[in-house]
Amino acid sequence: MKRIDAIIRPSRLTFVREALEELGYGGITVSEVKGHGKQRGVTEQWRGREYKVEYLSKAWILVVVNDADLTKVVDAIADNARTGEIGDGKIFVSDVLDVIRVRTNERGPAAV
Amino acid sequence: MKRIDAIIRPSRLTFVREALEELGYGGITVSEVKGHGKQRGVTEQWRGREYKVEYLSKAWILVVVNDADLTKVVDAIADNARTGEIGDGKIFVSDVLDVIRVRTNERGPAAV
Amino acid sequence: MKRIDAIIRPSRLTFVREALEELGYGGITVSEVKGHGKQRGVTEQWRGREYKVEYLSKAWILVVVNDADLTKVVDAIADNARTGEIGDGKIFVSDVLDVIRVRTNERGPAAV
Amino acid sequence: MSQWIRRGRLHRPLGVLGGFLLAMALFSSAMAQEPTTDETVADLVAALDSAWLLIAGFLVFFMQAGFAMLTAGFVRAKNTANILMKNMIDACVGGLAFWAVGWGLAYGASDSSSGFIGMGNFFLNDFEDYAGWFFQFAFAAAAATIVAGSLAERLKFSAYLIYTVVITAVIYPIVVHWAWDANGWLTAFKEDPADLVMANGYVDFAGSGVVHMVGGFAGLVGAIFLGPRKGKFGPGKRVNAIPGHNIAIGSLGMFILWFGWYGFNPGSTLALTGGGAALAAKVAVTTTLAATSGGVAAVLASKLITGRYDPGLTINGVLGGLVGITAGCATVDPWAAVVIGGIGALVMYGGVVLLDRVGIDDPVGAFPVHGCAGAWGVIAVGLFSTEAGMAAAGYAEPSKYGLLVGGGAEQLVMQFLGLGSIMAWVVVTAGILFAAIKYTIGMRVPEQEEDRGLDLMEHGLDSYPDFGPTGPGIFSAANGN
Amino acid sequence: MSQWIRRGRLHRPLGVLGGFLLAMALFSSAMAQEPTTDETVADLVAALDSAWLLIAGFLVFFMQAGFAMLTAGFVRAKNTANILMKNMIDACVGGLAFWAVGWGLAYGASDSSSGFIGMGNFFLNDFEDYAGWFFQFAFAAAAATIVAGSLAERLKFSAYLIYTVVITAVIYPIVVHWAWDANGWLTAFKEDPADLVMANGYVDFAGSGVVHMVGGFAGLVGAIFLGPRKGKFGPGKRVNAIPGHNIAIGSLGMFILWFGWYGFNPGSTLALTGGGAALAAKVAVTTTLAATSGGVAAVLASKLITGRYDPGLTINGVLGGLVGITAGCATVDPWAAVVIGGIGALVMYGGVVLLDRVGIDDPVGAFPVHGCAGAWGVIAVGLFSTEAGMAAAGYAEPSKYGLLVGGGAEQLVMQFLGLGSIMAWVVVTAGILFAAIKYTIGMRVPEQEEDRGLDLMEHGLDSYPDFGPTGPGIFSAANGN
Amino acid sequence: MSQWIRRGRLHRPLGVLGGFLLAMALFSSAMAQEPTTDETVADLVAALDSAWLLIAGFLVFFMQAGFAMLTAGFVRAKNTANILMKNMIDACVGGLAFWAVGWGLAYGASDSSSGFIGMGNFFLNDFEDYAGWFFQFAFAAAAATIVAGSLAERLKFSAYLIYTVVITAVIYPIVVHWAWDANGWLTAFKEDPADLVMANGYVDFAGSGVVHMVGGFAGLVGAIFLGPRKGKFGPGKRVNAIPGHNIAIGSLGMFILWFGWYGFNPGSTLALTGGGAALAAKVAVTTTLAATSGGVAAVLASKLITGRYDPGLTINGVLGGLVGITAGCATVDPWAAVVIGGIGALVMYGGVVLLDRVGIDDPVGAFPVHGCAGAWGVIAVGLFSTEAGMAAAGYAEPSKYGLLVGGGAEQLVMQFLGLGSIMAWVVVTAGILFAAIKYTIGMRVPEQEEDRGLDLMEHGLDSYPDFGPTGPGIFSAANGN
Ligand SMILES: Nc1ncnc2c1ncn2[C@@H]1O[C@H](COP(=O)(O)OP(=O)(O)O)[C@@H](O)[C@H]1O
Ligand SMILES: Nc1ncnc2c1ncn2[C@@H]1O[C@H](COP(=O)(O)OP(=O)(O)O)[C@@H](O)[C@H]1O
Ligand SMILES: Nc1ncnc2c1ncn2[C@@H]1O[C@H](COP(=O)(O)OP(=O)(O)O)[C@@H](O)[C@H]1O
Repeated sequence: MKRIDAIIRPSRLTFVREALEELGYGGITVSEVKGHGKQRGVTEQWRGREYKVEYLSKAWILVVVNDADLTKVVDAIADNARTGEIGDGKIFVSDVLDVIRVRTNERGPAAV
Repeated sequence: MKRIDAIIRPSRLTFVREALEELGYGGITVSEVKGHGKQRGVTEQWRGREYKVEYLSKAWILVVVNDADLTKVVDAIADNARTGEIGDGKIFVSDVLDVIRVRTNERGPAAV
Repeated sequence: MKRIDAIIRPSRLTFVREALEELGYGGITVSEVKGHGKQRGVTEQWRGREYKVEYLSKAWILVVVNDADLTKVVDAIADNARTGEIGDGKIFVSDVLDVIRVRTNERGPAAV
Repeated sequence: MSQWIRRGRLHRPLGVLGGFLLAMALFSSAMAQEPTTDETVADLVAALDSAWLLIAGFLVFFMQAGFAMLTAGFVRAKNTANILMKNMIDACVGGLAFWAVGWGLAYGASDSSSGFIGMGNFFLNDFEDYAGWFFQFAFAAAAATIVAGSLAERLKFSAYLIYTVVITAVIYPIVVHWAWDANGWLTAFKEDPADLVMANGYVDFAGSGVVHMVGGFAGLVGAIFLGPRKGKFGPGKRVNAIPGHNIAIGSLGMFILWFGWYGFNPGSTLALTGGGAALAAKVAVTTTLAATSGGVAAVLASKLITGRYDPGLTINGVLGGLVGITAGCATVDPWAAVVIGGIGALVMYGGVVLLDRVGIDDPVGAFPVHGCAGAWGVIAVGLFSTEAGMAAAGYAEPSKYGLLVGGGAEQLVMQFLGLGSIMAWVVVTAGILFAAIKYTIGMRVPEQEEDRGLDLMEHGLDSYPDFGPTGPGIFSAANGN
Repeated sequence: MSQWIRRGRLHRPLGVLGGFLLAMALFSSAMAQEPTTDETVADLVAALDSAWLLIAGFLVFFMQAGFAMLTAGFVRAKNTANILMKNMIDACVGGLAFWAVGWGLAYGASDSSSGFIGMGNFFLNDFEDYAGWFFQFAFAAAAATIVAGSLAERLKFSAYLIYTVVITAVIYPIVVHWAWDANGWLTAFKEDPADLVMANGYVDFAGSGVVHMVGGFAGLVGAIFLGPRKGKFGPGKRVNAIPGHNIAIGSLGMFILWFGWYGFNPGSTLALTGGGAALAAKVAVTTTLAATSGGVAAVLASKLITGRYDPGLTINGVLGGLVGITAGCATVDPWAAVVIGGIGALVMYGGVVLLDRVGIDDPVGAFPVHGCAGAWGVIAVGLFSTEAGMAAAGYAEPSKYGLLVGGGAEQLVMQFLGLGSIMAWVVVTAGILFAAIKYTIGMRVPEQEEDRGLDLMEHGLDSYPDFGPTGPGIFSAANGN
Repeated sequence: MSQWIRRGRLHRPLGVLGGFLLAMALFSSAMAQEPTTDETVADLVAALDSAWLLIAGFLVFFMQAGFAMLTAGFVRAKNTANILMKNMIDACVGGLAFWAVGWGLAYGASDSSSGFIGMGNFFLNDFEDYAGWFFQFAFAAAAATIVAGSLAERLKFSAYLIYTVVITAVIYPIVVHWAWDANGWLTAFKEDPADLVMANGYVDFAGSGVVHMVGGFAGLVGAIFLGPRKGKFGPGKRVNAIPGHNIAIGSLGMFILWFGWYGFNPGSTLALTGGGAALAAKVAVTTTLAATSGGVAAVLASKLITGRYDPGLTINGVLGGLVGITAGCATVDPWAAVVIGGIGALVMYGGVVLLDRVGIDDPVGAFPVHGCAGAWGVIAVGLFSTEAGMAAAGYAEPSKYGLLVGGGAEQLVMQFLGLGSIMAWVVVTAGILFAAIKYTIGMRVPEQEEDRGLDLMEHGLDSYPDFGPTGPGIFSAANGN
């Protein structure tokens, strides 16, 4: 089983989710995070004085999949998150030793 | 050392935390996330028009434990997070190579 | 490639980010989380009645680096996050199998 | 008189006085019907008194916004829209109910000889005292709104719709009839002093008892029938605090209420002429001093008792001071207003502690503020009212006045009679009302709805969808950023 | 008269009445120039009428706060500061434009004989009716502010600055001239009834048409030129909801508007003396009943149609009721106000559905509320106005009144004439205005700015920087925690 | 007169005028004591003037809500409850202090011959001008509240409690005595013009100097003693911006303040009769124009200088315009109000830049708004007041008027004298006050408390517990969802 952590633009989230759903991977966990990469923050101002906000809003996606599905899912995420502009984000893949479905206490690949 | 990422119902969080504390595992990091799984979102409305909110609030728990404690902790989480209804969430276990306690710079299992 | 998850004090975040930037590691993802460790929560009150807030605000940092940079980055985080008081947090290191840069679809160490 | 008015529409640049003179000239020549000085003076008196009622009524109406912000700030984010809806609909349903029935039972012309209930002028029939109706409507809406706070975060909207009609149409108006209609059995406004039930009759200048106690006790009864919010009382004797979600709008609500109170109390002179203005000015001062003293008492008490300056208690303390002075604002001296306000806040504080102890859950403290401090206000009239104050406020037997300032116990006994009657009436009728609702359509939302928040289930809404933790935030399709 | 005033400054502790008498004595001896009773009475009349205009004007001005909170609550968090800025600057730019030009075109002294446009008193030149100007300024600012809601979340600030000047300086004042100046061609205030265009002339007591329809239709035209927000209309016929970010301040806005309406409608008697007070009191009652009935109609309709008690529609329903009664508030009976308010809310609801169907995006529902319910209000005058109401409000031909209460169709036809004229004028002029802006400097912010929010791009601001998801929160350097 | 009032309570459906006539008849026959026309007229004059003071005072009081929302919106979320508490307690403690001591020093009957300080009527003893007291109380509370903004986010609550008593009890009242009491040495209200210190005396109609400068300069002195917030000034010459957490309530605060200003300035005629109404109307217009012009000047200046339309500066710009016109609102022409308001906003802007440059931290800009624009307002009187304006406002030497409109320099010199005196007094007394606090109980919260937020440490509260990042959000036990 593999864990996919993707950091993408919030505005691409809907497309990514819909693509995953079409592939049949409904299970997904998301959160808002702040990112700082090649793309830099924005300048805001308060009562005339500027200040730098170093981070931009990004959506973090966590999807755990079985090994066989890894490539398909990673590609679906990457393709739907891509705009080609700086700030598109990154996808990190790592290993998962076990998965437990809380409701049923199933374990392993069946629980994914 | 193992890392446990659990996605559970927010309303079960208190019970899970108390269970872990009884087991003696005080260290825990939590955050609010949005989840989308078998359990689907809710329909809201604004000025008479309905719209779908695809995600539900979930609590994400991160607990890093030594290998020996893994089963106990996973079971405690699963048992206390379970309601039996759709939407109870999942637990993901993966490997951790190193842990550093920032305050003391201790490393490895002692730092967990 | 390695993944570094650090849970630190929010007030140290600026220093950590600046230190990483000096080292040349601009890519970083952060989020606000709640933590519960040795350092316990605070007591608040509402209309005269006290209640316990069990969690404190912490900043979660995710940095993925190539293996060669691991020590440098971990040390930079630890050194800049440290105050010596209870509540300084922890750093978790784990393995990453693959990294994909969404914009370019680059994979592996080059994408980090 | 229509020709006088039309003048107003002629927006010619004459200057006000010039315009008036020209217009007078114009019309007098055109119509040969110039009003005499005495007619003009009578018109002025009527106009000024009427305007006072209207303006005061506007301020009292604005208290709806205050209640809305206060209660919304004191509940959790997930129930914000629900409590706001209840406040909005209170004013709406209450207005219609008071139009159709309420006024008629309070001040209806064909009074029953018993002094128990008015009858007539339903739907504003055969009726022209619009300013009076408007002012009283605003009071009725306030009484109904108070209740919503006690029942917040768990009451079904349908149950709410029913009780709010009954309170504004029946329960509250009958108390008004007793206390404020010239035919009411408790009233202090008998044409013939010999008809007074005792002493000056029940003295409650602006309604510590008539309005606030009614709302506060109805809320208490409702809260008992409804039961506490899930999680409010833990296992054993543990009492959990459930903090309000937005102290900023909560404070705003307090300030708006205080502002509106300047319509509530000074406006209750009902006239400016004939000494009304001087009385209203005094009332503005006593109202101010009681509010300030209530705030100070609460903040110091909270610091002494809890070690911190507690904002929720301070807000409620100001309101406790205001509720406390409402009955006696016209008849007590300024120094007494300071005392009454301070004690009002402490009584409120005591009420908060008491409810926790007996296991009743009143999320915004409506009973401590309106019920407890309201009762205190009614009693305070019998303790602090001065002879001169009674006379200046127009009460017929000023020789009976406050016990502590040398006026004997008779007025105090009268106040307890009024207090007891109102309390009994409200507890019994509200008890029947809430029991009837509870055992028919039910009062309480399902547990799952309470967990998830009433906003979503009853109103399909997230009150703050762009902020965590309750809403879609950046995850909404339409948010496209 | 200056000696009278100086007295006021002598803050000696004399009591008001005592002070007055002493002062009178002082000055009369010092100046040997005591005013006669008749002079004092004339001064009183002028003072009271003027004060009424001022106080009512204060309340109408305060509606700016209501519009600000309402519209801010109904947009997304990322556009909060932008819509607030538009509301603030409306009042500011509108005030200066109305001072420089607007008043002159509306009520300027040297009237064109055509009745189409006023001329004169620009920059308040040769002019002394300050109370009148102030009251009218507050109305002009309201008309301009309504527009901002329809164009929210995508309009460039520079485009906004231009249109708001034109509306307050030209488009709105000319309608005022037609309908409310004694020389206007539509007006009901002709000195000689024979000059009336038809029946009583166009009857619009407080401006359902003159103010609300102008704002609502200008907003509609603007929204058409501007196009919908990104994401509002999906592929195919799909309509997305874009929920407002803060229902608490949205409700507050509604309450403030309702409160301000008590200046808007009752204040439109323009005087208290000569029967104005009684009329104002009646207007306060009809206004109240229409608002309450609008709220109830909307909440019930939303429950029936959507299954839930919809807060957004309830808020707009109250406002629809208020807008609906604004034209007829002085001439219809209370029961009719209940009907008009309820229908006003339903008309508003219909407008919301209609806009969605035809693909026009009006984020806060300004057109449904002000345009649709405003038009309904104008028509309702011709349906429900009573003969006694027409007479009491000072209209010259009370024999022509509401169709449904037996007054024949003539006034109704007149109302349609007024309605059509205003609508045509606004649609044409606003069309030219927005077209001119669109094809020169452009109306719409770039797509990327719309995505990211106008707050950041136009104002460099995050409206809620300490909360997610739009701001730095704990990640700001200066936050140091 | 009590019989007149009781009538008001007889809520019989007679219609207002009918009721009045009937009541008059009733009482006259019953009591054989009908007031003469002259008595009725005198009563009307007193009632109207008194009502004006009350209503204006209500509006001024409501400015407390404006200050609360403005300052709360301009600080960080973690200090919201703290600044709100300071605003609430200001009104409370200030009210008691002004009751006990303040009024007595300002207007107390037994004046010292020096004109420096009043004496008497402490605790409202031997005193009946309740309307006057109430109006002045509202001003005193405003002066105290201004200070809180400058000291936000780092001042200990106990230190705050002490200074607010001293300001409302002593520092502010003595300035009032100088400038507004008939015996004050600076006053323009001498009975005998020969007693005036110079020209018309110090002309400050509604208090640009007396109220705003006092608050603004006391805040400045406090901010210097207190030092900047942690993180405000970076290493070297770096100045950090610390954005306010809620621009929506900040804007609301501005609107409420503007609304309240219509009590502050027009209410300062202190009477409606004897020409007061016409003067009040003019004041409403100049106040409006200055506010609008201030807003426009600020938004354009910010666009020119920073490239963006800055909301924070716009809000402060409107306020700068209002503060600027406050002294001269009665004596300058409308066009001059436009100029004064615009410059007031620019002066405010300059003040913001200046404070940053010299390293003083004033989180909400209280000194730029109230101190700088206040001083400008005092000076503007000597530049723009017209002869007719001076006369109409009742000043005794209208031949001395504004330098730029041909009145010579004498009044301007007088204004500088007033300005300098007030400034010197405030700087010295506030300096002593804050030094005394600093070196005894201390002014500043511990660094850790400043980091974590004053809400938690002083008040045990999270102002927004259901939203990140400061609160428990979904993690609270009682939240059970
Ligand atoms: N090495 C990294 N570790 C963790 N997060 C990263 C890393 N690199 C990038 N990110 C995340 O990805 C986001 C996009 O990165 P950025 O460099 O701006 O994108 P791009 O690669 O498309 O230019 C960042 O805001 C950050 O949240
Ligand atoms: N494969 C997955 N990867 C990441 N998160 C998941 C995955 N499957 C489920 N989740 C998370 O778990 C939550 C509960 O899943 P759901 O399928 O509704 O529960 P259940 O398995 O009890 O029916 C989801 O909302 C989501 O946040
Ligand atoms: N085993 C763990 N698993 C996950 N998070 C942890 C663990 N231990 C500590 N943390 C996180 O680190 C934070 C700091 O821990 P704490 O024990 O208070 O610090 P310290 O080790 O410096 O005393 C906690 O609030 C929690 O968020």
